[in-house]
Amino acid sequence: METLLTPAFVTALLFGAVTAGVPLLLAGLGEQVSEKAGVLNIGIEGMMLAGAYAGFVAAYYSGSFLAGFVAGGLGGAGVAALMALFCVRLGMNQIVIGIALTLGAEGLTALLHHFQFSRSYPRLDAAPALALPGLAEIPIVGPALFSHHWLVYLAVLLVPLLAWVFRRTHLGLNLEAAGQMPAALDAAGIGVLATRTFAVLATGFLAGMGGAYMANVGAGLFVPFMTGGAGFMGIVLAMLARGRPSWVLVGSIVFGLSLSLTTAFQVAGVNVPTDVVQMLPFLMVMLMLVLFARHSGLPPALGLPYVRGSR
Amino acid sequence: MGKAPVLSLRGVTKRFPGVIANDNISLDFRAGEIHVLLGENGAGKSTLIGVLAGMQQPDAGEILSHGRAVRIGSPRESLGLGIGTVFQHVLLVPSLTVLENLMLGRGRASRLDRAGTLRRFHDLSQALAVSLDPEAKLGALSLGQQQQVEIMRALWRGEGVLILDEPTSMLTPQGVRELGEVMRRLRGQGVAVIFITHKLREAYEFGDRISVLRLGRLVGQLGPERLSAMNQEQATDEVIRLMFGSPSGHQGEAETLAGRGIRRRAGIIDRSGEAILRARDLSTVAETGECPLREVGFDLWPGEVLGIAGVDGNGQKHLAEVLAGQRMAAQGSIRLGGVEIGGTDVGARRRMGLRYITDERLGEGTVQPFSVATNLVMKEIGVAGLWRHGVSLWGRIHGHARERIREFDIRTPSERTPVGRLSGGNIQKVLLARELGSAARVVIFNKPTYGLDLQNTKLARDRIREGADAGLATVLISTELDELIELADRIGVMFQGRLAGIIDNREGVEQRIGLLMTGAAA
Amino acid sequence: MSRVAAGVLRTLIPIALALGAGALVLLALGADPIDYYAFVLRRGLLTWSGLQETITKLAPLLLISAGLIVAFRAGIWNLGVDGQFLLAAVVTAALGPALVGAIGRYPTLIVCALAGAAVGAAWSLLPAILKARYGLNEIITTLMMSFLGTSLANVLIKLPFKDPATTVPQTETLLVPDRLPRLFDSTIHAGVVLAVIVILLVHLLMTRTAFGLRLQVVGANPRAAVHAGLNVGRLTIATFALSAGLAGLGGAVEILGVWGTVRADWNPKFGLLAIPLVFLARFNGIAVIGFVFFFAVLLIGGESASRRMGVPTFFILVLVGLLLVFLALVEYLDHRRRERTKS
Amino acid sequence: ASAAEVTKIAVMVPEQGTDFGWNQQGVDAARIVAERFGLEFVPAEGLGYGDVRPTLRELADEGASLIIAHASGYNTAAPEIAVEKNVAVAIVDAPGSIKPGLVADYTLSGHQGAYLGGHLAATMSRTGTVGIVVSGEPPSWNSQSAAFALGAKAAKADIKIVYAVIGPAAYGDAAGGRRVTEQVIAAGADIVFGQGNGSSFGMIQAVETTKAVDGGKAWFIDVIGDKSTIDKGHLLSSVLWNMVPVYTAMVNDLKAGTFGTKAYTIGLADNSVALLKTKYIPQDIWDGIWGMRQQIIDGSLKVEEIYDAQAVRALMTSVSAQE
Ligand SMILES: Nc1ncnc2c1ncn2[C@@H]1O[C@H](COP(=O)(O)OP(=O)(O)OP(=O)(O)O)[C@@H](O)[C@H]1O
Ligand SMILES: Nc1ncnc2c1ncn2[C@@H]1O[C@H](COP(=O)(O)OP(=O)(O)OP(=O)(O)O)[C@@H](O)[C@H]1O
Ligand SMILES: [Mg+2]
Ligand SMILES: [Mg+2]
Repeated sequence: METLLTPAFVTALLFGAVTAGVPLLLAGLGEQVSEKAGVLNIGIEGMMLAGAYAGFVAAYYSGSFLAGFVAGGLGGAGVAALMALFCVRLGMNQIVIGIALTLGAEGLTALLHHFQFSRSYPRLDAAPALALPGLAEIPIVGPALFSHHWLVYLAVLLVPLLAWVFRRTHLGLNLEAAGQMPAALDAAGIGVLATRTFAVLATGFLAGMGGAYMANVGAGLFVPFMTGGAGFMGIVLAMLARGRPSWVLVGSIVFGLSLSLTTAFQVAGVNVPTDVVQMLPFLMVMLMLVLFARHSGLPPALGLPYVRGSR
Repeated sequence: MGKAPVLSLRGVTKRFPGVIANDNISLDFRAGEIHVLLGENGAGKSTLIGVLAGMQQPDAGEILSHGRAVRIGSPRESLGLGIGTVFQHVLLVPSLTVLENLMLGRGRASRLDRAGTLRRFHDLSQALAVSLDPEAKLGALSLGQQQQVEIMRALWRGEGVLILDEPTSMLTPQGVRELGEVMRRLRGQGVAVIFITHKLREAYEFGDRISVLRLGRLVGQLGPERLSAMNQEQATDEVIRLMFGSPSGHQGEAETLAGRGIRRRAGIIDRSGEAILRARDLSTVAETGECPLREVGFDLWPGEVLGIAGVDGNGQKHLAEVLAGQRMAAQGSIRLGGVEIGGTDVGARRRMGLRYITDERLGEGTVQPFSVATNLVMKEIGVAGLWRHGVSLWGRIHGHARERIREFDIRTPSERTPVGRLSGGNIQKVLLARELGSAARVVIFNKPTYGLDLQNTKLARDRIREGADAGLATVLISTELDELIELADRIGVMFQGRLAGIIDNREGVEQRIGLLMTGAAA
Repeated sequence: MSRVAAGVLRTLIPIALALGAGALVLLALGADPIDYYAFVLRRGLLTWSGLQETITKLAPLLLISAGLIVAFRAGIWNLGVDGQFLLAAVVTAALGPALVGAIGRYPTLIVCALAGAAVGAAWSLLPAILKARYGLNEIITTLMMSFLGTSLANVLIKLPFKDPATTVPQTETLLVPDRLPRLFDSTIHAGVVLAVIVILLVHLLMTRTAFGLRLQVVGANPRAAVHAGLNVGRLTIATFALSAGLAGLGGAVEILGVWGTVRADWNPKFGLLAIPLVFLARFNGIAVIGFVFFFAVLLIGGESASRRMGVPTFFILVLVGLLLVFLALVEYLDHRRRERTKS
Repeated sequence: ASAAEVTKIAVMVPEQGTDFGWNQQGVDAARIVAERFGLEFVPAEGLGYGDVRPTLRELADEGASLIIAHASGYNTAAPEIAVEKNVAVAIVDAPGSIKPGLVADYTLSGHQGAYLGGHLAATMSRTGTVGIVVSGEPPSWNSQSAAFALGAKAAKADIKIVYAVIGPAAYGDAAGGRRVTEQVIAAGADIVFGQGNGSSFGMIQAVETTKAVDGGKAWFIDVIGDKSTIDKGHLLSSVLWNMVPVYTAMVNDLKAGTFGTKAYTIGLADNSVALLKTKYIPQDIWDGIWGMRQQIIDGSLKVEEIYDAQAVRALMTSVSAQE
């Protein structure tokens, strides 16, 4: 039986874990930016889906993956713009709007797909892989981790970059203040609304890229509802990470691996329902929460609209 | 007087639902002049500041900067006009360090310039004669220190106008003196200082010009020449006349309002009986940025007022909370009327007649969006009379509220008004009305007159005195020495969590307390 | 009177706008909006047969909403109702058929309803304790528990509770005659009445009792609650139990009234609709009934209309999304108006 | 049950009838039958997996003579409504609940075809390993997975069979379908038997973009529908289902008053199950398969039916454990 667990297979498992993890990573990092700035972005699922659709359409007709990802980011940012308008500028309820945008995006993309593609189901070619010289030669791990589409490396580089932005730049301070004490940011002369708008748009762009990656690299095509809750996973990851990008990375790796683990178990002939394996990551996280439960340190202003000079 | 105004208000009006906070106000602020704004709670001082700082948009009127009409649409535009503001309520980010708070707003997306900021930080620390750890998390600092950071930030760009909204309310006498020095120095450098306070002594001491607001209107001004012509007494009388429109017939009132001729409580305390409240080596564990209690103990007899002096942040908060039952002591015992209550909760202690009037009126004292009526019964939800079998009798609850509002003269549109809409003084009256009921035996006051205007301060102090005269045992925590001297029978000093020597409130007590406060004789 | 009229108007205008936006989409799909909406109304509201379906749909949504009202008013964001609902449903479906033979119809119904509520409450225990003891944010924990609950429900259905009689992974079935009684000769089951009563009771509980007021204080300002001597920890746990218990009851009622069984991978995700509606109703139980009814009409009618006009059912999602946005807009404008006038 | 006049048939499917699979085949077949008998035809698509009683009742009220509830998820609700509304319904995967005149069951299983598919795969596999990827584990797919494994086994005793489920409720998880398929190919499979609605397009994508471990081309064997119109040269075959005979029989039985007395099935005999012949299948191999088809039809070769997920997995394990 173990003969099935060949190097090639292990490589594929790790490779798959990465492809499954990257959308979560992008969504989680994106959500983290919004949450830092005090916006609970429940609409991220819709942003991913919009990104997936826009990204696929662009990549399919232009034949360029780059175009696909840019379009995906813009698609996500488009939905985010609505979120920013309603929730940041007007201060409407973030949970209602978030859910509304998600439902709307699900329906709209499904409709568009229905009339555009449901007879032909067009598919992209394999995404070009960028093999990192040297690293990619390492047996098993090399091809699994260091021979991916460039967006994967970009997503991973985003982790230290964001960490740096959060801790070393004015933008980072502004975001932190917008979530911790918006009035203080305002008093310091930085527009809270603009800061949050910026954050939400950034979230939408990242989530959209995540969706586009899922469609163009992960699946190679678009089907309705294909994000299947990845956005909500992103929200959970962002909250668990408590503002630390590196934890989002860890989280998405764990979930990616657990998906591959499901397959590994089955191929290894371990006879358990997939649902059981699916529960593992959540069980792990809950366990960690129970063991190391401390204040989850969410921004005090999270979810609250800011109105200058109101009592 | 040749100085041209750097900043002027022309017929500025600002309305809020139910109130006209600023009513057609015209004022000039001149370079090198300390301009004091006086007025009751709710007179509209902070609103006026909000307008200048770009936090509030006036409904009518215009603002002139160096004679040029300007629109201050946002705080940034205010800063752009060289206006630095220290708001009444600290506006800093607790989760950031001092340095980071100072860097806030100095850029958009660029890199942080720690080195440069640190240099300026040290310069200003010198100028302001303060010593702060730039890397300390702001949330870990005492309110006084946080305010120093605010002032530093307001002065960062060497602003032309510096606005200080009740900066002295949480400073020690020493701190107030230092702040005065700073203001004078800035005046010397040609800064126009706008200084809001409720303390007439400070107004007279530091002010070159005093403007008085009343019910949103500008009711009078004492220019430099008139002010310098008057002695403190005349000035205060004049100000009080303006503030309360009380004809100089009520000299007595004026005197007490001005805090002159303080009558010490003549209450002769009978200490032969058993103390009603006995605290023995109470200690607590501190979270970050708090000062714990260290073996605090005292006795308190009925009708006695025990004053607790000390610089803010020396354990007063923990003491109050431990006594009230909001915080469990790590060790020690508390006996109320001979019964050990160390293990009981707030409710039980309240039922036994222990009351606590917190200094955090908004933070924990009230639920701002809830009505005055609800806040008045917040500590006895479910009591018979207002509830039957757990069912709320809203009719009675509102009736009860109307009584209290009348009795304590709470200024509110109605008992259904959200308490957050009331001015500081009236919120405090709500707390007093809630705590000083019939069944009270021991009352703990924490900074009861903090932020209150003269009238409300007088009202609060009268309540405390009356209570004590009626046999209430009172613990009075305050950073204001004259308040303690006016009300307390004995005064103890908190220093670094310890309660240093409790002494009788006699002549010359000031010096000894002053020493104890700095830990000298501790 | 005129205030009522104004209020109605303020709600109707945005609904009209939302339907207008939807109409544009319909035109793009080559369908006649008038016909579509006419079908929606006829099926969802104007025909007795359709109305029965609409009303039947209220039961689970109202019970979940009731649970949400309790939590939200206490400032606790229980976003895990779907997991609580699902687990309760599975346990009910497993218990019902097993019991009915032994103890008869009505005892079974009662036991199952209670069991469902208990299961729902139990599933919120961990988040409740983590919140009460360590102040751990419940949005994360309840979401996690919801994911967990969904998977666990499947495992239960596929392993211990699987009906051996069928190849389909589902529990045994509680037969129609053993389910909740139906009202008169309609297809509406008694659970709907229960749901309406429950949500009204919850409304009274929160607005007219000491317990409700305590919860609201905790919700509005936990520090004030501590200052007032309320046992925040215990109240928090009580809130979770009540909230999740009601969601669980919703699951039980849906099974006892409609399904009789649960199939693997079934997850109606009622929470996704109930949560926004409860917000739109500003946690007011009576208003929630109105909103839920409105959307039930939309779901029942929309499905029929889509079928009749050959519009893909995806369109209903778009319509729901649009309506939520525009209703949120009313809520917002109305809120602003109150802010301006209230004093 | 007495003879009834049949005027109108309705078919209910959970997703849009454009998936080249379960939903599309069901709707198309019903349409064909309706036309053949000159009946009014009502398709109800995209109903999802929630409560379909409202739709069932409405269709009954509209006077449908027969409602085909084409999803195993509907097989509890439909019989209930059949009794409530006294309307004839057809359900899948619940032979136990047939009722004369009211409820007929048609358990769709292409296991016979899948057996042939497994044979084809095993004989054509270069790597000696074939894969099975499913998006979920409904009975009809389980039986095909099992039959495929048995067929492969019969063709090559030492064949390795890699079985993988994408995840719970992953019907639309295209990315998951592709990921898992790629992993199965990496595990050595050069021919993948894939079952899944939306996700099966991800599987095809994987086969199209991944090389088998021997560096050669990977193949896909599809189920239910015929995707050759959108094939890019990797579709080896498909276990085709044709519900027309079943639905035809139902209508006839309805007219004859014998509806609900028997359970309908699809099979090789009447070509309602067939293996798709593509140009990639060498003639000699195809001939062998054709012969085997005869044996199955005349009963000399029995194909075991296994519907339970656990049993299927057990089978896979044992199958691959034997080497
Ligand atoms: N081009 C940019 N790159 C990075 N961050 C930006 C950029 N533009 C704006 N931001 C961020 O957005 C926030 C708001 O910027 P800014 O203060 O200019 O808005 P504003 O004009 O004051 O807003 P408003 O007009 O709403 O008051 C800041 O935190 C800044 O970091
Ligand atoms: N944001 C607001 N919304 C509603 N009413 C307000 C608001 N801000 C101030 N008010 C009201 O305007 C009036 C003036 O308030 P303001 O804070 O300016 O008084 P103040 O002179 O600063 O009082 P204090 O000495 O207590 O600080 C008060 O009646 C207050 O209730
Ligand atoms: Mg601006
Ligand atoms: Mg003020």
